Amino acid sequence: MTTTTGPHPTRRLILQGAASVALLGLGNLPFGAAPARAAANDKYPEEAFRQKSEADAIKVLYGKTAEPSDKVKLDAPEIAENGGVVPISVTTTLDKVTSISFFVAENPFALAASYKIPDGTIPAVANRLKMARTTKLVAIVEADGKLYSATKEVKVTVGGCGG
Amino acid sequence: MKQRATILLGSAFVALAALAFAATRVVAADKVDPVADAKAFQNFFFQKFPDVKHEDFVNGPYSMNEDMKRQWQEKEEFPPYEFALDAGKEMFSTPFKNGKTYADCFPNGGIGIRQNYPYFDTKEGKVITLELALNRCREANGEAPYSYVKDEMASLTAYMAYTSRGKPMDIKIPDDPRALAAFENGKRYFYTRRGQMNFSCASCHVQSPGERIRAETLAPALGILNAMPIYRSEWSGMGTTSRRFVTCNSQTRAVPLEPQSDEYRDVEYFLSYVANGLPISGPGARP
Amino acid sequence: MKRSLALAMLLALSLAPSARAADEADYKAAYAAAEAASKGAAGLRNQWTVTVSALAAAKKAADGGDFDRAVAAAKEAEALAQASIFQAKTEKEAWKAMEIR
Amino acid sequence: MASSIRVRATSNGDITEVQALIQHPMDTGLVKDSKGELIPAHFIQELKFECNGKDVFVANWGTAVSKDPYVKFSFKGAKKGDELKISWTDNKGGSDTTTAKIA
Repeated sequence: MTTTTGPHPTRRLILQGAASVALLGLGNLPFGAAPARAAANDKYPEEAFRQKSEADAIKVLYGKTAEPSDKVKLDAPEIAENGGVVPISVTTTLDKVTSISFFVAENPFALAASYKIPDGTIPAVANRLKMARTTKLVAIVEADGKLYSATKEVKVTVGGCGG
Repeated sequence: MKQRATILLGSAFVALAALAFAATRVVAADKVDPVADAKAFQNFFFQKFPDVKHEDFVNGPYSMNEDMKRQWQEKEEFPPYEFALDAGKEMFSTPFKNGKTYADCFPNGGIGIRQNYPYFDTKEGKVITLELALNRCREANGEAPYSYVKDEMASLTAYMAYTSRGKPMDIKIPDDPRALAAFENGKRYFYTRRGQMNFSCASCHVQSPGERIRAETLAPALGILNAMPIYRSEWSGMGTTSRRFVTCNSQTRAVPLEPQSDEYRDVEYFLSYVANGLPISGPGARP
Repeated sequence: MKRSLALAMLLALSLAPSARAADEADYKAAYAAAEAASKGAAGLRNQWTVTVSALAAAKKAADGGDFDRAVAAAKEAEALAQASIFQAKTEKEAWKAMEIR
Repeated sequence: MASSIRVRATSNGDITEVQALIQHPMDTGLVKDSKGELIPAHFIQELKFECNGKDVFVANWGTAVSKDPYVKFSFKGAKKGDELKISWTDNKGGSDTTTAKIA
């Protein structure tokens, strides 16, 4: 199967559609009153890293829900060259940013990495993450106490050719 | 077990038929003419991919796919083979127990010479690859040889490749019938189908570079060894030319030969010679 | 095209299931034939990985006393070995057809 | 033993760009080795960058960060020649630290 050169319009729309629906679901997930702790505090957020779904992980890590924002620019490949090393970066024009985190929905544990952004540090991070399979990737930016998110689907294919 | 093998074999033949169809050629006289072979080989790729810059062919799959090239360039800012490179540099200058170092075994102290390997040794009458020369240097100085598929060898060749980066591949075939025979033997191995998949190196790297076989985007055969050794995300580690040959064999379900056996040395000689003029880009990062 | 058809037929032909339950003697004969063919393939430096695993499966089944499966696996190993020998012989000349000229 | 941390800090104007590559297996604990046993989880949990006595960047990592992890960020308020201190700790209590001059 050869990859199409550019994503034709219909697929692009489906992707965006799916993304926004997912986030809506994310917004009003009724579950136990998770401890509304402050933004990622100094201690290593053990509990958040143990959550399976990204909704729970966001809830445990930030204690509040995110809303999609086009001010959060998430850059990730459409088809990952290799699921073990996927270059991902996020930048944002929001100000008073205190934290940036990445969630890989289809991984065994959704929370992949969480960064504390002290003031004076530019709100942008690039890193390389592992992805188990084709997945939704969510970047969360905490700015002035509110959560903003961007989502992108990354296709991950089985490695190896024959064998 | 039985049905699976037959179905596999059947599907291999369907793939085979599709691939073989594009490869009917008239068989010409059999005088070995490496210069003509190299010219034909390079023109084949230059015509098949007119908008790929000639020196880009050494970037393998990244010369075939823009999105992957972008991912690669991002990684090249701080490449994963950085550690192998530093380890190789350190190993290269650490003296053996007898006080000598690799620099004493190689012309120009081993710096900036990778583009001349492999070479044909007229005394021995065989092809000598860089990996073989490194192990021979170790043995000549009373040290145990390294495995051809493990990290130490990859670190050494990574450092030597790095010191030759950008230099055009410069492989020579001396006027010696045994050298011509080695070149021809390498060419034969390159085009010979093997394994239950019944693929030759050419089935993938000549007939369908840029296409995908399962998840992998296939690299063009032209300049395919210029980036060796490579850090493969697939192996999350370094890979020497030997490791690449051995794994490619087993992926077509052919039992690999011993690393550095004649066929591998000759096919490396053939592939390097036909890439003469294209820049060394090792060590490389690959999917 | 002609060459690969012959290869497929050769393989299919030899996989015909045997009728009565196999015993140790049948297994020993089938295994010996498979091993000989596999040595032939190795001699031509064109062994297939699936031949080696089929031979191992045959021995494992035999050790477990399941001679039906052992004979079937040994027969498959022999067929695969023969196919790889056929491949090596035909490729001696066939490779030239693929050469870039 | 050379440090496991490779870092490149370059400043232009008031902004310093920092790239770091760390040698670490980052095992997830979900992968089996050739003998079929699970390789225990072994991954960097916290990576801290300090400059002029102040944290400029703190990373909390899980098992989904790639082997030989890489991170890039930028910050204001430092100049050429200032010293950047980088340190990491992993889930097995391992750690390493190094310093780098901003070029």
